[in-house]
Amino acid sequence: MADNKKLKEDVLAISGVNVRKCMKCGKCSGTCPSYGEMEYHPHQFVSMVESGDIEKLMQSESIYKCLSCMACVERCPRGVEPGKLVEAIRLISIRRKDANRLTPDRISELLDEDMPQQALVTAFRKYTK
Amino acid sequence: MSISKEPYRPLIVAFCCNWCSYAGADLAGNNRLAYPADVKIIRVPCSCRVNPTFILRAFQRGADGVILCGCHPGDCHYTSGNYYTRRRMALLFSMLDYLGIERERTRVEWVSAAEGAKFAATMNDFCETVASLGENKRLEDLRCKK
Amino acid sequence: MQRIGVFVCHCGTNIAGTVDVAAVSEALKNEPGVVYSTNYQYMCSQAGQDIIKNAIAEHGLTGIVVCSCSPRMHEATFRKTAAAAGLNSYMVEIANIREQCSWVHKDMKTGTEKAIILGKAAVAKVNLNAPLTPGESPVTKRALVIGGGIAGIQTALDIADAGFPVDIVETKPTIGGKMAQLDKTFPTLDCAACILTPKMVDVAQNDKIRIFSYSEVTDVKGFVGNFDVTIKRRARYVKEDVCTGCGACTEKCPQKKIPNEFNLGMDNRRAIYIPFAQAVPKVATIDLDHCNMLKNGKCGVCAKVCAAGAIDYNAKDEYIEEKYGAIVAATGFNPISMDKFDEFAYSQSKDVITSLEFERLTNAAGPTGGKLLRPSDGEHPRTIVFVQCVGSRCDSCAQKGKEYCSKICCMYTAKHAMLTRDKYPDTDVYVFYIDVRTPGKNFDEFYRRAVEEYGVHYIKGMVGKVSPEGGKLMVQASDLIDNKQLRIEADLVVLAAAIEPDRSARPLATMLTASMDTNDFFTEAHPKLRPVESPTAGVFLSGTCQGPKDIPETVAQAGAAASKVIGLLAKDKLMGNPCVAHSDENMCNGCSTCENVCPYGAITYEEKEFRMPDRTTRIRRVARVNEAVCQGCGCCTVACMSGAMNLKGFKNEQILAEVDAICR
Amino acid sequence: MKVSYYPGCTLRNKAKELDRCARECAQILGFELCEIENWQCCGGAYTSSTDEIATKLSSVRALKAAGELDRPLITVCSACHNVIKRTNLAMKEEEFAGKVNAYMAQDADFTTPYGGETEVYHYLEFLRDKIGFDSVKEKVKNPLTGRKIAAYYGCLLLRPSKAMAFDDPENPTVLEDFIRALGAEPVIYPARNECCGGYVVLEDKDSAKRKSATVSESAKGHGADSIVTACPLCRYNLMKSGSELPVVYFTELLAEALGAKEAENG
Amino acid sequence: MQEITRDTLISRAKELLASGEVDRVYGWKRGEFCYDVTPALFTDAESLEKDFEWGDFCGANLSKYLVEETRKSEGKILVFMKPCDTYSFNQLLTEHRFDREKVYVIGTPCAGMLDPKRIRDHAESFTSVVSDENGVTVSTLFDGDVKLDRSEVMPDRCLNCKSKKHVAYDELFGEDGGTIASGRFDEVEKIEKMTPDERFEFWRGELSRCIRCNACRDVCPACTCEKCVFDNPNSGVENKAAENSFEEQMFHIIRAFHVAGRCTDCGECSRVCPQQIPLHLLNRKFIKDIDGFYGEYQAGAEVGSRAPLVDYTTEDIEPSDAVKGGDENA
Repeated sequence: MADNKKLKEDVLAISGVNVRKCMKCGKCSGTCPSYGEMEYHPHQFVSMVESGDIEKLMQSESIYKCLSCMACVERCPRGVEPGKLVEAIRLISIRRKDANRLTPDRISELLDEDMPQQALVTAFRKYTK
Repeated sequence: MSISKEPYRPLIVAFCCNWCSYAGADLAGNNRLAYPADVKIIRVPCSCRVNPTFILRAFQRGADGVILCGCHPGDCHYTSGNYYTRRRMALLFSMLDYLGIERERTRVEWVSAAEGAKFAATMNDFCETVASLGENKRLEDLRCKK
Repeated sequence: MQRIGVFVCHCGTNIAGTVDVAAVSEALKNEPGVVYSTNYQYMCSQAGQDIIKNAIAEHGLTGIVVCSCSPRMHEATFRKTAAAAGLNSYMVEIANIREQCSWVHKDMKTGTEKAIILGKAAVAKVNLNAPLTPGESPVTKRALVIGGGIAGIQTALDIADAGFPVDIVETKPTIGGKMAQLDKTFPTLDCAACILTPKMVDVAQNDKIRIFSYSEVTDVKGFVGNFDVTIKRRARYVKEDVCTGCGACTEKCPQKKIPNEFNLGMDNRRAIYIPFAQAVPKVATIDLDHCNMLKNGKCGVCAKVCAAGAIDYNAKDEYIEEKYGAIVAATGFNPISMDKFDEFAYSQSKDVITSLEFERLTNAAGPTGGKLLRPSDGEHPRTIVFVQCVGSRCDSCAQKGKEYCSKICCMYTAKHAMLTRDKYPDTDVYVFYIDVRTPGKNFDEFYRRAVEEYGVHYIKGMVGKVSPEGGKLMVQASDLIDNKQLRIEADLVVLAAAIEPDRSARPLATMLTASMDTNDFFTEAHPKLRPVESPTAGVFLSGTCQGPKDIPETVAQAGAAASKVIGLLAKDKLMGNPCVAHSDENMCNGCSTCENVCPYGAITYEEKEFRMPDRTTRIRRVARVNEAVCQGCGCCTVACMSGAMNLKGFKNEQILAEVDAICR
Repeated sequence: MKVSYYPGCTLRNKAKELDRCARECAQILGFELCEIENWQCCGGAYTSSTDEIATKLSSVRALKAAGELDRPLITVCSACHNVIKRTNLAMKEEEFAGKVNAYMAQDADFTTPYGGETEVYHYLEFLRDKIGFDSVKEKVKNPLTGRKIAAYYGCLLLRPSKAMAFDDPENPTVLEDFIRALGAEPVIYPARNECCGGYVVLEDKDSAKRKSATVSESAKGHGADSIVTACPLCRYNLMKSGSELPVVYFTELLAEALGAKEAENG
Repeated sequence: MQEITRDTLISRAKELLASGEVDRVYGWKRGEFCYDVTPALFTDAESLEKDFEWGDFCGANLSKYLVEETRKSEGKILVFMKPCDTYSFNQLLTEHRFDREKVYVIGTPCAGMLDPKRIRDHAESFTSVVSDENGVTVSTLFDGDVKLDRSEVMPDRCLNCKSKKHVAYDELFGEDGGTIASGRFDEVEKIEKMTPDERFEFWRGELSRCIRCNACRDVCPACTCEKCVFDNPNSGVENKAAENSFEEQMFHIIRAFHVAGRCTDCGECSRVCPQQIPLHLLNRKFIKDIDGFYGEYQAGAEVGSRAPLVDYTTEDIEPSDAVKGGDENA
């Protein structure tokens, strides 16, 4: 429980998001282009962070399905910015020891001829600490 | 000289216009927005009722800070009172500063009747600022101190 | 020396919870002038007031201090109490130990200390109080209603009904306002025009009511009972008293392609037009911006076809000045712009409309003759999606929309959905909602009927994006209950746009010196106890200019505002505020500095003869304050170098005494 | 007019055309892109977390370098632009800037702290606000008449709009106006501000393909004969979306219309 | 050009008296010493011949005396005014303090007055002073004649003269000058540039010398109140005892504030201060601020102008921004 509390504090601090502002309208989830691929949807990120249910989010593939497209951030009428929550939870997750999502040895299999460097550096920034 | 062990608390006199800022202070109360008890409010009909003499007198008698609150420019209940306040206090405060008196001890803030939160935040900030300056020594008249 | 009584109120635990009231009354006993000090549970109660009255009689009190809630709350109460006991009302001072003490401090010790100091300041002030008698001023028995929507209409009718003349100033060519644009009204579904237009006719026929349509207020001077108002009557280029409203001109005018604002631009009108069939006054108006004759002198068709000879191309704006005793603001609302919400594609598709546009689309007098047809292709929509809370309930940090709930959208959306299903049962209707808010008589029942009887699909969730695709509108939304993302192919999307005060309200408030909140709604004198009065005396509030409200509420408030106006106009004289400026002629320099800063022109000068100590006489110029005009701001008192000018009730000496008491 | 230029790493490799055309066209349009010395990769993505300093340093260094020359900083790649502009906004917050400057003080060449003073423009934004599309239009030699081009914004140019302050995030117009200035007809389609799938393509090709296919199909459905973009990754994703619609960089279009190639050749 | 001498003025005054145009003359009269010149009222030719003085020590600004004098009768008063005095004259007219019709103003030229204190710095025990374009010759009791440069012995207010232009007169002697871009704010700026502690010490040093003699107030042409707040027990600021420094600051702040926007910067306050407190630096601070905040304003430049403190614009500077200048550069 104490752990959960600390986790929640970290998520809130790292993201700078005030989850209490949420009025549970669901516009983020109405907006999200990756909704169908996510186990937990943007509005659930907000409510689960609020209730301290963060470990589940960290374990979920959902944090790697977010495209960081910022559409939820753009459209949230309450300025809650769910996308930043997802980012914070992903960061906390990959900052753990040996928890990097992406390791250099996997690169060669993922690359193809045309893929721009940009894809690589971005993925590293998002998936690796 | 006080030898009490209690931490120093400043004495703040706040002049509030009846229509906006006093109502804003009431709203802070309605919403239970806390600020230090150091602040003592004097109700005036309009910020333009505040004579520089009142401010100087407060300092003379030992106030550590004086804040003047009125309606936002353009929203004066009496149309233009706060515009005069703005000029008077701009000149007075500049003069006090010129005389070497800490400028942080005086302030004018526009607080509407809807801005309870701003009132409380302003008072918190002002108290903190004045408290960090410590006691008003430059302006007070020692004869008036018990 | 005064004999002062101090009365400390517990206000239940509101004060006593944080302030040791007994200690306060005890401490104040020793203040100069105090002869009696006590505390009681509720000073404002009858029993509490009796304690004060008895003490005044028993101890021969000449002044009282009540340590209680804000003077804005109960100063008037205690003044009346004092007066009832034979003490001058202005010998009462309030120490605000609730809003400005017990409610904002948590610690009993500091709370009590501060309460004592506030009490001391009030005692110090009362010691220098003097009995004051309010001056009197006459009342102009005529009211001005600004805004001719249902709020203004109802207020004007009620005032006129009591026998007082009323003028309505309306910026549009006709009265009627937003209600005239509505189709049906919730929750009874009677037609808006059927209940509004008879009232408009009543207004037109009432000989106590004058309508200044196509007009605006440009200046307000004076004060309660005695306002001087300048009204600009914009040139409509049609003589109002000659035009018969036959409409011949509006059919012959060659300028045909002007968006018709009454139908929100969904069809066109001519350059000379009558907004709608039941307009009041039913006279034509020429739109200066589009009339060829007015722009370049080439046309004149309307003058040729007007049998009555009502057209006057040389008309000019006119300014009229009128005196009023009371002014009612009834400036109404508008839906907000959808510019910042283009995820709903309002600017990208004609088939995304606002609810007010939907009203016109379903109105028999609307652009489609009441048939619900898509604006893009005139087809009957099979799937309609309603989106609620568009721009309402937005947090300020999102930097778009309004923070408040617009209040009427849940109900009108239920109405739209229900009517659509009723008339076109083959239509699928979805309503995306965050909450359905239906407090009001028969409101929730109405909403339930939409769901249960009419099969409207209410979905808790929000639309994320509307994409115009191949003549359809792809609506992507969330369903929070089913935890699904939906994609609905809709034909029509209706946005429940938030409402905001009309833009004319802000400059009007400045003219009236009436206060506004951060959303530009007029502030009421008291949110609960004086909801239809502005804090500015003589200015009253009717309808949505004070906050979002539906028609029944608006009409109720309009009537309430009227009753306040009638109460004011029924008086022959008004007791003024006795806390006015006063100049000591012996000290007055006659320098005119005070006159220069007085916002009311309350200060004049006279040459006065003074007897000098050596028995000679001198003539000096001295200031004189018109107490009926002075509003008591006190600006002059600071401008006055010699200190000749003082403010009764807030004298220099009194304020200095308060300062001293606080700093002691 | 000289402006500072931040090309970014992709423009050195896979997106050379984006860079080359940008430089050539600038010359024709009367401004010079002066590449910042020793620029470092922006990292490709802005990390919105409040506790990451290091990921912002390369952007701050670029911003500072431009600021010291008293020039605006121009980027062409949407991703670099997004990262640098958002970093610049973050640097206007005193607390954050304090931390970053404390970090930067370790740099050998550190002089004065940076507080977000440099103006950041996307190349398109610069054309619109500083050069003017009318002036661009005047310089067009080969108008792209008859072409129906779908503008693809994606996420990075527009969002978050508070930071990017680039265009209406839901109904942008800058690329369409750009296309019009070049003489072609812009195709307006609803998916133009949807995400292409972005960096997720590295891990989850299917997911990315679904997203990009939505975009290219929407563009095609609205009658486009090609798609224009400012982002190498968007271009890559759209090319892999299974659509035959050609995807070109906006600078390539510009170069074509201005006749930059001919100028070079002739 | 006719040279303006004492005789020129006296003969014109006599003419006006004789014609009945005026029945009194306000001028200056010599006291025991040459520098000991005071304002004086003359009603006949004889006393004019005897006592009327015009020269380097006629610094006293006569405008203030008109307030009281004009009330005494319906007759007209002749008054002599140097350029700077005319500003005070106009300011009093703006404030309706006397009837313009009752005054006949003769504008007199001014090359700058001399300051006895400064002369004493160069020449102790001086008996007489003669000045011309070439300088000042001071005769002393023990050291013979001392030749001095005029600028060495002018008071600050004349060194920083703001105007040689008469803004009010019925008759002008000599040629009129124009306004002068003086360095009168230099000293104010110097103080502004000090740290707050230095400023406080500077003013404590100056104001602690105040003996509260009220001379500054009594001579000030802007201080013409029927009853001064400092003499009024009900004003809350009445207090004559000089017991500590703040009391004096309070007096001087309030006094300066009362004349803010009305002070013409005539410098009389500093001239008469027996303790040599540079009181004009308080007034000039207000003038400088007013010019800076609200645009250049010269009190008395024209009759009927709206003083900055009885005027406003909706875009005025906020008090918090007003004190941002002259930062603590400690």
